[in-house]
Parts: sequence; C-alpha cells; structure tokens
Amino acid sequence: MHIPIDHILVFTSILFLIGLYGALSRRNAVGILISIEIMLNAVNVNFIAFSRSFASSPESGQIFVMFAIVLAAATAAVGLAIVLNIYRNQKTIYTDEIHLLKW
Amino acid sequence: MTLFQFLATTAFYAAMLGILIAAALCVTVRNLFHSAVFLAFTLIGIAMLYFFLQAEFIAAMQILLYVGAIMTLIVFAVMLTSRMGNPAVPQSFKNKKIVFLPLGLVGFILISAILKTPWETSEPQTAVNAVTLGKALMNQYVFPFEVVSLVLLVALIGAIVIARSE
Amino acid sequence: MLNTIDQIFIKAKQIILDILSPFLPEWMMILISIFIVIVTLCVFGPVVMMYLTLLERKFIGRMQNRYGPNRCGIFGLLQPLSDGIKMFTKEDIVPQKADPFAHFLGPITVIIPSLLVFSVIPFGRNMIPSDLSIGILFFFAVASTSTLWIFTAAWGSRNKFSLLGGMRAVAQMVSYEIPMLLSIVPALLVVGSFSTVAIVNAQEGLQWFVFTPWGLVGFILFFLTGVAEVNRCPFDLPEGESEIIAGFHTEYSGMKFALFYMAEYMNAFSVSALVTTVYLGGWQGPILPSWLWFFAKTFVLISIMMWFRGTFPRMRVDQLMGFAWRGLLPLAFINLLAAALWVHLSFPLNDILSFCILTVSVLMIYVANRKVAPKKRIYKYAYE
Amino acid sequence: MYGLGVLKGLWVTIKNFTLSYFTRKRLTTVQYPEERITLSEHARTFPILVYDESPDKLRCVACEICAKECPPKCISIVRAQDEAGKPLKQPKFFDIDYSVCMNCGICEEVCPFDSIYMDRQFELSAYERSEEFLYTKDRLAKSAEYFSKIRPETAKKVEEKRKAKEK
Repeated sequence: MHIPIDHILVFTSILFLIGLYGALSRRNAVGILISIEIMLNAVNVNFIAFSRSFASSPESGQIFVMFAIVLAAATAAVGLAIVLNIYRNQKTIYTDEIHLLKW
Repeated sequence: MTLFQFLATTAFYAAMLGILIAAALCVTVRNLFHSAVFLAFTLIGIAMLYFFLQAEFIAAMQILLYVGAIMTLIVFAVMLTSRMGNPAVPQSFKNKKIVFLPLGLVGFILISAILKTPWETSEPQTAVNAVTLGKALMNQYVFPFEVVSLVLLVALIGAIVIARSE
Repeated sequence: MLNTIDQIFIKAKQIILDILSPFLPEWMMILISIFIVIVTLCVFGPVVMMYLTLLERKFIGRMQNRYGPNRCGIFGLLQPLSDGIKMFTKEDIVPQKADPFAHFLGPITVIIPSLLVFSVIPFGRNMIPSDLSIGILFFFAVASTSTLWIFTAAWGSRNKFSLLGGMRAVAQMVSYEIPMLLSIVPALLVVGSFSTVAIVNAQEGLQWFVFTPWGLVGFILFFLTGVAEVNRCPFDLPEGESEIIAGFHTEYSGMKFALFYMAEYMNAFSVSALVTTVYLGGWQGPILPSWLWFFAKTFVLISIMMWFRGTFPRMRVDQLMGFAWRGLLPLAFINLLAAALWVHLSFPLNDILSFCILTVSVLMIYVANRKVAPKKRIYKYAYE
Repeated sequence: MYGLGVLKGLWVTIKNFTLSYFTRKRLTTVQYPEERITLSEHARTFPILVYDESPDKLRCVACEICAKECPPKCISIVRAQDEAGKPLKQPKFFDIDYSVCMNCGICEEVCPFDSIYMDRQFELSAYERSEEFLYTKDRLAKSAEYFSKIRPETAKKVEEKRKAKEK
C-alpha cells in the first residue's frame, strides 16, 4: 500500500485552503472556528504522512498529532466560551457586527 | 500489485475525495448546523485516512476526542447562538469573491513547491502501535506531556469562567 | 469432541469456503470469507434485538404479576415479527417544520455505531470478526460518536421536547463517558494491550478479572456507566416518556423509530458483551463450548439490565449528574490506583492492600455524598 | 442506610418474578376470550325492557319518565293507540340508542313499573354504527326469568314488591 507522499501533501494543502476559505469568507464566529478545525486537521494529516518515513523515531509524528488534537480541544473550548460571551452581550455573533471596542 | 493493494489505494483516494467534498460542503453550506455535521464527516474521513496510514491509535484518538468531544462543544455552541435556525441572514461576506485571490496565490505557491521537490520516498517504517507511543510519551516526551495537561487545566478553568453567566 | 462443538462456527464457515473454492478465483475467496462474517453480524444484530425486546417484555411482565406477550406464536415467540411488520407498515411522518437533512440523517447515523461495535467483540475462541490491535479503544471511539448523532436527531426534529431530550442525552453521555473509560483502564493496565482477544486470553480458566478487588469495583463501575451510556432504565432521561414524550425520537415513526429502537437494544447487547469480555472472562469457561459461555454471561448481564428496568424509577437530572461526577468518577480514579498497586505488589499483599483502599474509598465517597440534614434553625426573636 | 432501598426494590421484583412461575394465583391477568371474570351482582351495561309472559306484553306503560330523566336523551317512546285513537297503556315504539347511552342506570331507578333494568351484556360490537345500535322494542325485550337469572337479589325484591302490591 505505497502512496507517494506528494499526493497526500497536495490533498492536505487543498484541505488547508478549503479551511482557509471558510475562515476568511464566513461571517459567523462559530463558522470560523469550524473552518479553523479543518485547517488543524489538514496539518495533522501531514504529520502522520511524514512520520511514516522518518528513520530515527517514527512515533514522533504521531505524538505531535496527539498534542495538536489536545490543544485544538483547548482552543475550541476557550474560543466557544468567548463566542458565547459575545453572543450574550451583543446578541449577535456576526463578526462584522462586532465592532464596539468595549460593550 | 495484488488486488488488495489496488483496492486499498482506490479506497485511499476515494476517502481523500470524500473528505474534500465534505470539507467543501462544510465551508459553503448556509445552515450552520449542517456545516457542523459535515465537519463531523470530514473528521471521520480523516480518521479513516489514519487507519490507512497505519496510525490506528491516532485514528481512534481522533474519533474519540474530535468527533466525541470537540464536535459536541461546537454543536452546543451552534445551538446556543443560533435563534432556532433562521438561515435567512447571509452567512458570508458580500465581496467573498475577493478571497479567492490570496487563496489562489497561496495555493499556487504551495502546490508548485510540493510538486517540484523530490521527496525521498523511503520505505515506510514498521507500524507504530500504542505501546511504542506510550513508551515515547513517558520517556522522551514526558515534559511536553505534563505541560499539555497544565494547558488543558488552564483552558478548562478559563472556558468555565468566561462562559459562566453571572 | 468438545473442541468440535467449540469451533463449530469456524468449521461451518470453512465448509462453505471449501464448497465455493473450486468455482471462484482466489482473491474472490478472501472477499467471500469476509462477506460471510459481515452477513452473519448484520443478521445476528437485528435478530438479537428482536428477541431481546420479547425477553424484556416477558421478564418485566412476570415481575409485575402478569404474563408477557403470549398471543402471537406459542409463547409469544412471533411477537417480535409482528412488531417488525407493524414498524414496516406504519406511516413515516416527517414534521413540516423539521430540518429534512438532520431528521433523515438521525436514525441512519445512530444505527451505524451500534453495528460497527460488533466487529470488535470476541464471541468465542478465535471467533472475533476483526482482531484490531486497538480493540477496546475502537469500541469507545465509535460509541462516543453516538452522542453527536443523537443530538442531530434531536435538533433535526425542530421540537422543544426532542431538543430537551437531545440536550439531556448529550449531558448524560458526556458525563458518563469519563468514568466508563477510566473503569476500563485497570484491565488494560494489567493486560497491557488494547486488543479484546489479549484481554480474554489474560483471564485464562477461572482467573476472571472480576474476582480481583479492583476487578469487582471496575465491573460494577463499567456496568453502571454502560447502562447510562446506553440510556437504559435508571438513567433513561433522554427518552423520559413521562416528562418529554419520547425524548429525542419523538418526531420519528415507522421504520425510523424502529432503527432507534434497534440501535438502543443492540447497544445494550454490545455494552454487556464488552463487560463480559473485559471483566467476566469473555468466552473463558471450564467445560461448555466457548461461545455458549459468552452468550450465557451476556444474557445474564442483559437480564440484570432488564431487572433494573423493572425496579428503578427514573433518576432526576441532578441525581444523575451527581452520581456520575461525585460518585463514579472519584471511585474510578481510586480503582486505577488500586489496580496499579495490585499489579506491582506480590500475591498476598496486593489483594489485601487494594481491597482496603477500595473499601475505605467507597465508604468515604458514600459518607461525603450523604445529604446533611440542615441544622435546626433557632429564630431568636420569634420566641420572646 | 442509603443503598438499602435499592436492594429491597430489587428483592421484591425478583421475588415476584420467580414465584410467578410457581403459584398461579399471583398472576392477575385473565386470558379474556378463553377465561372470563365473573361479573359482580351490580354490573350494569345497557338497559333492557322486562316482560312477564310474552314479549309484546311488556311491563312498560309508556309513562316516558325514563325518557325525560335520561341525561343523554337516548330513549324515545311513542305511546300505542287503539283503533279509536284512545291512548293505551303500552308503547308502540320504544327505541334506545345504545351508541348514545352512557350506562348510568338512572332509567332503572326512576321507573315506577320495574320494567326497565340494566343488562350485563357488553359484547355488542357491530359493523354499522347508526342503525345497528338503535335497539327497538323487540330487541330490548327480555323475559323475567332472564332478569332473575342475571340479578337474583333485585329480582327477588321486585317479586315481593309486586306480590305485595297485587294483594
């Protein structure tokens, strides 16, 4: 089952670009967070693809992916808490409507 | 190239295609809940990719942590912030066509760089199972392991403090 | 002789393969062998579910001093068939305001994890559909996604009651997932590998894990959290008929409701199958053939779940949450500590030490959670 | 102790379950079409008219008290007349609409001539709702023996009352 590595890299870069498109073009804060999750996942797939052909310590890629998943969970938690707080105060989570520096 | 290699590679490319479609849908669909569900499909697709790349433990962790935990967070956020579903409001910026310019640029540079460099495709190592991962976590990476648990604790308390209603 | 009965299903599959092998090319044979296993699982799941419903109705009937269903068939044996036909022919109503995509997606995605999970359970000696090196982890990963699908079903039906049921389901399953995972870790600690076959092999003969002190606590913990994870009786708030009609599957009728119903019973079967695999020694047993041992233990556990259903009223949400976070979680952590000690110490000392740690901790948790009656308040001025 | 209630509950249900296989009387269900529970003396379903000798000589004198008293007004009586048009003391038509009747038994209490009583027949299903449930006089008529068979005490009391009145 030999997959040439540049096919995987092209796939992950397309996935990354899709996430980037979502992050840039969406108005809804939660939508942006969802797109960031896609970008994070694209990077994780890269790690795993490379970790297979590492001679010295093959498991380092996978460990890094585990840390990445855990940190994505932490960012998602804090990010969504902030979004909830904005929603509670501003009654809207559309990023272009949140322009007051203080509320 | 036995039949199974052929089946496996076609399944791999099919999974890749499926993930791209699900991700594209997730980013473009108007109803936020549908985009959360499509995100779940992309995550499960990526877990399938990990199975193909012999990273079984990471695939199980991905499903357990991402689809089990983070998706629940996102779905709760979607539920709490949307006024019971009124997708009438436009979900994306008016001049979203402009976004394609930087995207195209970045994409062109990235993909051309990928295709030009000669990746030395060495024979993939033996599969890394949970035992070697555990050993590495406990010996070589024990410091980052502790720091990450600290970060999680901080994120936990931070999220509760921010989201707590007075 | 006993070994032939024990391996009867493997031999049957081999016979089928031998019959077909002269006619088909070699690679087709491998596909056929995989296909046979998949077909048996997909047939075995719904059939077990149908006869579990009948067993449950008769069992609970007898508890309430009445017969269970005994009209269709001799002892009501055709009752599941008639239920099935009724479910097929019932009209499938989709509410007009419902979100068609999520409403349609609900039942499909709820049934997939409950079927996928069967692939990891060892039904008998080398009778495991697919021996993954991350067996148990695969089970939990797939089982934990069902939270999300239950919520899609609840959110898709756009109805206050199902949304309430969905939120209750998510809150309950998330808070019971952590004790469930932690109650498994001692067994993995002792065995040292995730694969279910290794766990069962580690419990050779009668050295089932349940007979060790940490094993008993782990068994009780895992069984209780399993019952909660499957939304069965004392913890069935997500579909609390009395207060929120039918919880997340209120707006489903006909075959879609049958899928939810089937998923619930198959989850109940697979959770009790996993409890037997990890703590009751899977198919290990003295004389009888291995798969008979496995099904006997699983059905004992399922009848205990039904016994719970016949006895306990539904728990309030705060009791439910309190039980998980204040009761099961600390016990799971201490059980992990006791198991670690048990592994590292020699025979006489480890049982005694882990036994006292666990009894002391159970009593402490019990005392800590007891409701303290408020002190009698004396109103100084009222009495003058 | 906190956990005892749980164990007691479990003990009760498992006791019920095991003993239900040994002592038949614990099981309260009656297999309806095959076995039947014996109806009590005062079971009442739909009213019937009682006659002494022959079905056309009913005890009823068409006084229409029951028709007036009936809450859902499901009794309709037309007094019989002889050729000269003089009203007679018996009903020409006496219809009770069983689909409207609510089995209250008020007609039985108010009837001064002990002619209308509550029967205990409840298996009265029919294919057609309007016609078949409109019971006419001859379908309502039931003999006094039938009445005394289904309700022995009240029949005895009624007999003594009637004999006392005749003397």
